[in-house]
Amino acid sequence: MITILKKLGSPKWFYHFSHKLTPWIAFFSITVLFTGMIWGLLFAPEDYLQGQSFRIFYVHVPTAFLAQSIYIAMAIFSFISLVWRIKLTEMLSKSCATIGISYTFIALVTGSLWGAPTWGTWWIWDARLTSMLLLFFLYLGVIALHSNFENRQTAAKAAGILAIIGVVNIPIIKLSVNWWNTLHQPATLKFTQASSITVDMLIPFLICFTGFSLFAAWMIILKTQNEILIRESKTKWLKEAIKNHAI
Amino acid sequence: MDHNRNSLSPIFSLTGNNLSFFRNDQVIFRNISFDISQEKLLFVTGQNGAGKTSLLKIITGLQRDYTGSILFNKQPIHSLQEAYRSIFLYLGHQTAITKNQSVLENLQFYMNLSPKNSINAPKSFIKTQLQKLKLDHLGEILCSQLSAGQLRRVALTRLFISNEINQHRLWILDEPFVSLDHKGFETLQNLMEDFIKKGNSIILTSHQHVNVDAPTYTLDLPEGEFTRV
Amino acid sequence: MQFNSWQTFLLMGDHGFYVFSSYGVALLILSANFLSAKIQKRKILKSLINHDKHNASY
Amino acid sequence: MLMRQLTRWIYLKVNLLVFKLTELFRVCFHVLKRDLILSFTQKFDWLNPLFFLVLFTSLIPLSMDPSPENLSKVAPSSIWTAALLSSLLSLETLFKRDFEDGTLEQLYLIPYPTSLLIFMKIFAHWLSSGLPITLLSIPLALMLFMPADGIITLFYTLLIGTPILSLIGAIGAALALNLQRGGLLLALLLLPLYIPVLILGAGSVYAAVSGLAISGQLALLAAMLIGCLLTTPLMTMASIRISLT
Repeated sequence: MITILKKLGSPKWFYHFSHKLTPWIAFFSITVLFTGMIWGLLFAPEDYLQGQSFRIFYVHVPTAFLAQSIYIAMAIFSFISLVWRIKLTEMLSKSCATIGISYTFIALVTGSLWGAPTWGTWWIWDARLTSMLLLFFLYLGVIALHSNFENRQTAAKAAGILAIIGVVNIPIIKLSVNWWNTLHQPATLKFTQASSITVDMLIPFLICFTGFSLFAAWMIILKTQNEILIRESKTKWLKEAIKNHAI
Repeated sequence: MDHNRNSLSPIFSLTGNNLSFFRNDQVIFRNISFDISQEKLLFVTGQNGAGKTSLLKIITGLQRDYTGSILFNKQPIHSLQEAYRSIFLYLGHQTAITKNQSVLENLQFYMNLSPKNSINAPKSFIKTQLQKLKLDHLGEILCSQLSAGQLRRVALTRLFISNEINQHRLWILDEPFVSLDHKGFETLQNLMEDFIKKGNSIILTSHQHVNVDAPTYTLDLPEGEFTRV
Repeated sequence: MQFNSWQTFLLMGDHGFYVFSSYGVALLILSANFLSAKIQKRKILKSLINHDKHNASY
Repeated sequence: MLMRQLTRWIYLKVNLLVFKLTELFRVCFHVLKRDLILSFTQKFDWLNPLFFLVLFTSLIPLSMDPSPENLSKVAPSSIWTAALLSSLLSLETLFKRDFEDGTLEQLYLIPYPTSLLIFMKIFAHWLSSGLPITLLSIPLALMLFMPADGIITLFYTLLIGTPILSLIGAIGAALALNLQRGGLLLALLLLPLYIPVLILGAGSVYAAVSGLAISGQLALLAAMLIGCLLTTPLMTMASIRISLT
């Protein structure tokens, strides 16, 4: 099994495969994302409790959810590359970091923008937003490790170990943040689940969700291709590809 | 001259087959193979950056990020774990001497860490070994006050100890002769001869020429021809 | 269409500022990601080609 | 006949096991002894975190109205944050010196399980930094007018919490070994991982002060400690190997 994994995981195969795939992913992610957003903005019904500001739901919740799953994917990639020493998964885990931290940042900003009209303040120490902030710090740690080593291999390994520890810590952080929230109960309106999601709200949400995930996949592929260009620059197949402009 | 043959099983073989090693995605060496058994000296040669130290670290098992395999008595070294690590002594570029402890404490510490340390009077025993490189007057002095050359010789005294109580079967030495005067060079060479005659072997990298009358092999990096001298 | 006129759409029940800025921030960061990936790729290719030319000339 | 053979075989096996264990125990004892002597002889290694602890906690009253009811409201969080930051500060000395002179590499090459030896080094580091912090935090809690049962819980939570901080910190310290400005990066890496310990620790003290039961939180902390005890030495071993090569 390992040999197939190694062959399948060769950067050369991945580069050519993803090179053919990118136009499709690009097209689909942009169209799906825009239909979702326009649907959410124009056609979805307003929420009886929060009015129009509920439309931020279609951006905040997908990005918050994807930020966490991208971190988990990054940890899985690092685990594979540390245990079976496959180079491709090392690069995949590095490229997950940038899109992951951008989604966390979007989730944080939209969270506070959504909260502002309902609470009157920009930031509230509520369980979900705080664990999102901590996820942001976890991402910062991984990116800092990736960029602080001269040797890219040791950098990827060190960041991989931190990603694995981080993923183990995410449930623990969620648990302790929830407990901390109940202990010092700050008086807030629990805004996320307050209003029930009707069907015609669910469809734009699902479209937005797929749009964001396709976009994330697209970014990860682009970033991995760049990483392959850097790390495989000495190999023959890459030199030929550059020569006859197949890049 | 009867050498007390090493109590461990006399025969041992250490083979590396088509080892290749990459650092920072650059090829350091590719498809290197070597095969040494007891009573042999392996001389690893090559310019700086040809991967000599990396090869030694691969043999010790510290560096695991390489392709190919290393077998000790026909068994991969990673499956042997502690059994393999009790066989060899590795002296790298760093002297591995703690600055805030005296010379005796340092050497005593390393003796305590090895399985074979049934020495009744450890202090006087270490003192006699220190004499061999003319360090016996430094026993109680803090290592932070020693010069680089003296520190090197304190590290090399561990070889004398290892030879005296047959601690190891294999020495893996990275540039052991650096900053040694002519007299020290001589004593170390005789020590190596004595060690090899006892049925052990040495893997060595050095820029100086070493003539030890024992079957020597050279492994030139990065091409990797393995020739018998 | 939820809004009868362009005017009410822009006002968005006086939550317009929050809704549009959150959508704007999201789009801004997504395009920043895309652009940085493209620029990085161009930079790498240029350095690779110069590197090869540099070697080739020896 | 078979019974006699069986008992002799068991006797041999037990004998070998005891011999191996005493040998392992001897090696661990020597590693522990050396580390403790080294860290206690260098004055500033184990005093630095304590100075930082005292300094940090005396900053709190200076930066606010020091009336007893205000201070006691803030006491648990400031003492726990101070303990967390000073244990972070003390991590620098954990592997750095041995890494630079090569002893760490030799520890990897002796024929005994490396993760156990690394656990011994972390234990020695906790004895020379975590324990003094826990003991010193009691007089500091008095200084901040913390009520009596709060102080007892503070002592318990710190007693269980500081080993967790040292254990998780060991992984960060191992990763940041060959970085020049490792200290700053260490804080960035470790603080998100320290947060559950901080929440549970300080939260339990607040719960105890307001009379709630704290056995649940202490059990959680203890569970985290046991989890770290089992996994961290292995992770530290892997990260040191990355830094060594």
